[in-house]
Amino acid sequence: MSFLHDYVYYIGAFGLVAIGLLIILVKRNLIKLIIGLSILDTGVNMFLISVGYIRRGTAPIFSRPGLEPDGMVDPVPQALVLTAIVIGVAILALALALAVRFYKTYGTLDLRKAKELRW
Amino acid sequence: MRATVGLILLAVIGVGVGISLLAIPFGAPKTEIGDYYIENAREDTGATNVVTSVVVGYRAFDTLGEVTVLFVAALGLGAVLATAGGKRGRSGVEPASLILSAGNIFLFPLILLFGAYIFTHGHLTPGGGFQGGAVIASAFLLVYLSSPGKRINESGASLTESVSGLVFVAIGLLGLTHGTHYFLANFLPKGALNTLFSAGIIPVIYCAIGLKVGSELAGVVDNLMEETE
Amino acid sequence: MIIIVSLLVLAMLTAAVAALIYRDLLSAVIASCLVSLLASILFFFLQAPDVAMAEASIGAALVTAIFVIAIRRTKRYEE
Amino acid sequence: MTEKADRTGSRARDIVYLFLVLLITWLMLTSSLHWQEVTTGAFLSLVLALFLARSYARLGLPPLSLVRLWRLGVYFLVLFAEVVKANIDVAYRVLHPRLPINPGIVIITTELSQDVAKVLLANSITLTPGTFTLDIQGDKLLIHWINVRSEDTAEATRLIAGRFEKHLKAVFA
Amino acid sequence: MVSPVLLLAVPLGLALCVPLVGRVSRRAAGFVPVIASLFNLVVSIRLLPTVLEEPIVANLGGFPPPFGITLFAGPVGMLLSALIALAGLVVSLYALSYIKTGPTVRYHTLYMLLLVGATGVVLTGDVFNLFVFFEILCISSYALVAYVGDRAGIEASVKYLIQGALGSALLLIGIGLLYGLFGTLNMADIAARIDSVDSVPVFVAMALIVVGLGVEAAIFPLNAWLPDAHSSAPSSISAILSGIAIQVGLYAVVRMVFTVFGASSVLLFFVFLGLLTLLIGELCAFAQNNIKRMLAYSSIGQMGLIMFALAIATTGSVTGGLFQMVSHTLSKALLFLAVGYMVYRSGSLEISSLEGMGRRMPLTSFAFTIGVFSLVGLPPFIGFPSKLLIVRSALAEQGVLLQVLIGLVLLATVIEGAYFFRVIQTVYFKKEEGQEARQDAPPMALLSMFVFVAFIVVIGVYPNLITDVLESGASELLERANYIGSVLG
Repeated sequence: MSFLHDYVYYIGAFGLVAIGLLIILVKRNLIKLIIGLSILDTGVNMFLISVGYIRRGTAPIFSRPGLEPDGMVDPVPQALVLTAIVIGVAILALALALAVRFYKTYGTLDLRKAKELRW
Repeated sequence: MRATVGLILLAVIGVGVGISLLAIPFGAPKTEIGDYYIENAREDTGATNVVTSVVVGYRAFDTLGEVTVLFVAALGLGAVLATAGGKRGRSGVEPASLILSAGNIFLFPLILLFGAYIFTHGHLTPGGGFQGGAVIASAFLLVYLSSPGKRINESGASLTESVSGLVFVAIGLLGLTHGTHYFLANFLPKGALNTLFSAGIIPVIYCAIGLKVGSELAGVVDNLMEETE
Repeated sequence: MIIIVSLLVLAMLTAAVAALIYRDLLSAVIASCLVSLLASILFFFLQAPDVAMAEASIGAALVTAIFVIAIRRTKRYEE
Repeated sequence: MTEKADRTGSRARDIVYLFLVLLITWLMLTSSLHWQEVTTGAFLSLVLALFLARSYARLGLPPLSLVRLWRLGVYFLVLFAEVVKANIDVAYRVLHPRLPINPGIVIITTELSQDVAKVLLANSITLTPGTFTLDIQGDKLLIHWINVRSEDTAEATRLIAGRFEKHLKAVFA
Repeated sequence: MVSPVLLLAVPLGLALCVPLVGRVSRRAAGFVPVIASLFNLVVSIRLLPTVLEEPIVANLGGFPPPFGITLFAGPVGMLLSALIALAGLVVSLYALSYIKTGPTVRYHTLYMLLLVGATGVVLTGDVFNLFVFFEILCISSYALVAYVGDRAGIEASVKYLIQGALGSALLLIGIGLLYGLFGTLNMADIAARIDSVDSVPVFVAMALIVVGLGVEAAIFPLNAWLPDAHSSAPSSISAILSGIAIQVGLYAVVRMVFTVFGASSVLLFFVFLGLLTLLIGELCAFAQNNIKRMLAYSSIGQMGLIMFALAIATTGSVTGGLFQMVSHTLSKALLFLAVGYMVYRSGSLEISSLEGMGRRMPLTSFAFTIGVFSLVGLPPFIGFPSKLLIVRSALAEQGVLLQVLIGLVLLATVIEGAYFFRVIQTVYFKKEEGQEARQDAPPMALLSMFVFVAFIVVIGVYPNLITDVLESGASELLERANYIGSVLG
């Protein structure tokens, strides 16, 4: 139980990273690869957020007067993840646009079948 | 072959990261920087949401870069899809039923208002320019789904994008010329804590970001739905 | 509490594995949307409401919509 | 009066209407009457109203009045009660060992005329567990019902929509 | 005093203006990058003397490090930002006549943002900020590679994007580990605390960051995307990608390894990796029939050489490596610009189709030849003093190992010379069949090529013009204590 208590978020984060990497390495369908990227991103974000967490901490927002600064979780990783999420969406959108063009050009989403650029 | 190499790679990364995680115990007390921000954010930036004060205050330059990344992606997506040339238009989409279309007309202004609420209150409550912008974009997404023929006003969207981006940069440069002589310095009055008009440049920047992100994401969806023959 | 979190993590990983296995891309996208949603709930538990909001509105909603549009314009099944 | 002036008048009315709807929503969101919140909300509502009033007017919403808002409130209470009742009913059916359900599709008719009213009715029906609106065509609603108690249109209408329709009519009258 | 932040803010603002300008006149949009690069060039050169005496540390938002984001403008940063501005200026002049079709306004905007991203990477002093600017650089390159929209471009862009995105994810994990370990994101702050933590986690973080950045820097096992991307992009973009983007990636690796991690123990590994990259790049280039692919593989080789020189980590060799960076930017950009119009006229990428170009496009062929001579390292061009410096400083080191390695470097140079002179021979000395009319590149393109030629010759003859900057750049990279001191005060 204490193992879970200490590591469950890390397991979740790196589980997602591993599955994402696996999809990217094993699959050849372009859209599937992009799904892998999105899962990978989510995993990385979860890792960053768990780095900043503090046991029994509260959200770093002074929403009502009288809240004490003690015991608030670290705001920096949250700020970083906010940035990372947006960057992730940017990459995904561009990748999907390329996938659509790729399909129009080659009539398939299979990367193996595109052989324009083998020496 | 590829899969084997991949699995070996995964295993190596896994072992390495697993070992290093032992040095970062989960839930341990935070770092000096985090402490500093939580202690001083209200005084330094005037925002009660510390995450916002980090995003748009201490690390505002990152956010400027991040907005630029989204801008780059939206532009790139447009360029990638535009080079196909040919006739444009959407085909194969039938008009949606009354439930969707009437419901959408009813909800559209309310969703936009909600998005504006989120980005104007970014320094007080959870949320901010990016979340608000995404809400606004989802309102446009609803429009596309309910009436497929509808197009976003492209020049209006690109005008909003450019102008709100320029507002961000201009605020940064004003910080350089006014008062403190630092780029992106908070040169506006900080106001009283927990009121809407507080935190100096933060709400202004968040409004610009909200409009920019909203118009960009709406443009992204619009561009992707565009059928080129 | 820890039980709920563990179950959520388990569900999230299962959804991710489902995204890996499904040959129907649409199902895979829905699975990855589920991953984002569960992740956003976990962000709430980790006291990160800002991030949870961003993940739910951007990661789960908009990204899924973009995926579905792209799949409609290409092909639904992996060959 | 010329037709043009008349149109200007109706446009102004549309804008004010949407403005009020948005402002009320804003006040509910912020739940604060601080002058800064109110001015910001008024400004945003005005901008949105100026842009969107025309399409909003196509919904044909009835004029705002306190009585109507009161009736709308009553309607939401009725809806809430119905949702709770239906939840219990469906839970009972699902948990019952013999699974006493009889799923099927029925058609009901509505006397409501405005599109918004019909959509509201359709959404209320969907919101109550056990019934689900598939489509609206003219004054007919296509309903998927988990436990069809009557195939007859009039009877089905009374069972499914009757509870809501009375109050909705009052709101939109 | 001029703040270095202007180098980022002004071009960024101008980039946002491009769509607005493009509405008034599509042609005018092409001049905005010219103006922005000119501005950056002037500011960088004006700041250079100041920076040589003492680096400028700009705290953004007025928060002292490590609480705010810091820009660090030292000799290396200013040198590279001046180089980016110069190459950006020349290539944007070239693009005025070269980029005619497609969504040109979007092209110019993306191009400017690529330069902004590159400048941001070389100036920033914050790890996460580095990641953000790196993404600007990468994403705009992905889009620009696909700009033409032909089969090759789309495929290259897709491959590039997948590998790049994978790299960025690893980079972000590395940054997360760094934050978890040190609780700060400021490079100098991390550098100051690096010894306070167990070395294994630090090594893992470094490995992830190096792999993440290494994708863009085209270090050997991570460079599969490069030949495709650089050969399928429009030639103006190939010039910038080969001349600027990969060197900026390498700079980021070097900054992390030298300054942040201070990892002298892994440098020997990088020496070998550099040499391997060099040999593989040159051998593959030798086997090519496609002229742009040949240039792209030659870029891989050159990156290997630069890495080799930097990783030896003596003052002389780092100076040589930086010099080679300058030399490679100028020569390779010139080659891509020249080849762009040669390919355009011949209509084919095959080397054999360049027969008779010496007569058809004499000026372009002349510029091409200068670029080749400089890249191979013939005097009196810029490539000669830079390669000489690398070889000399490597030989000055004691040890048989390095002597053997330098032998391999020379071998690689010979291979490089062999395939490049084959091309020169094709351009000038192959007899041609039908006489075709003489038709050189347009004046604007020729002007831009000859600006590069002028720089190549002038610096080649008077290398002392920039050795001051290079030497203080080398000491900036090698002496972390000074870096830490000047940021944290």
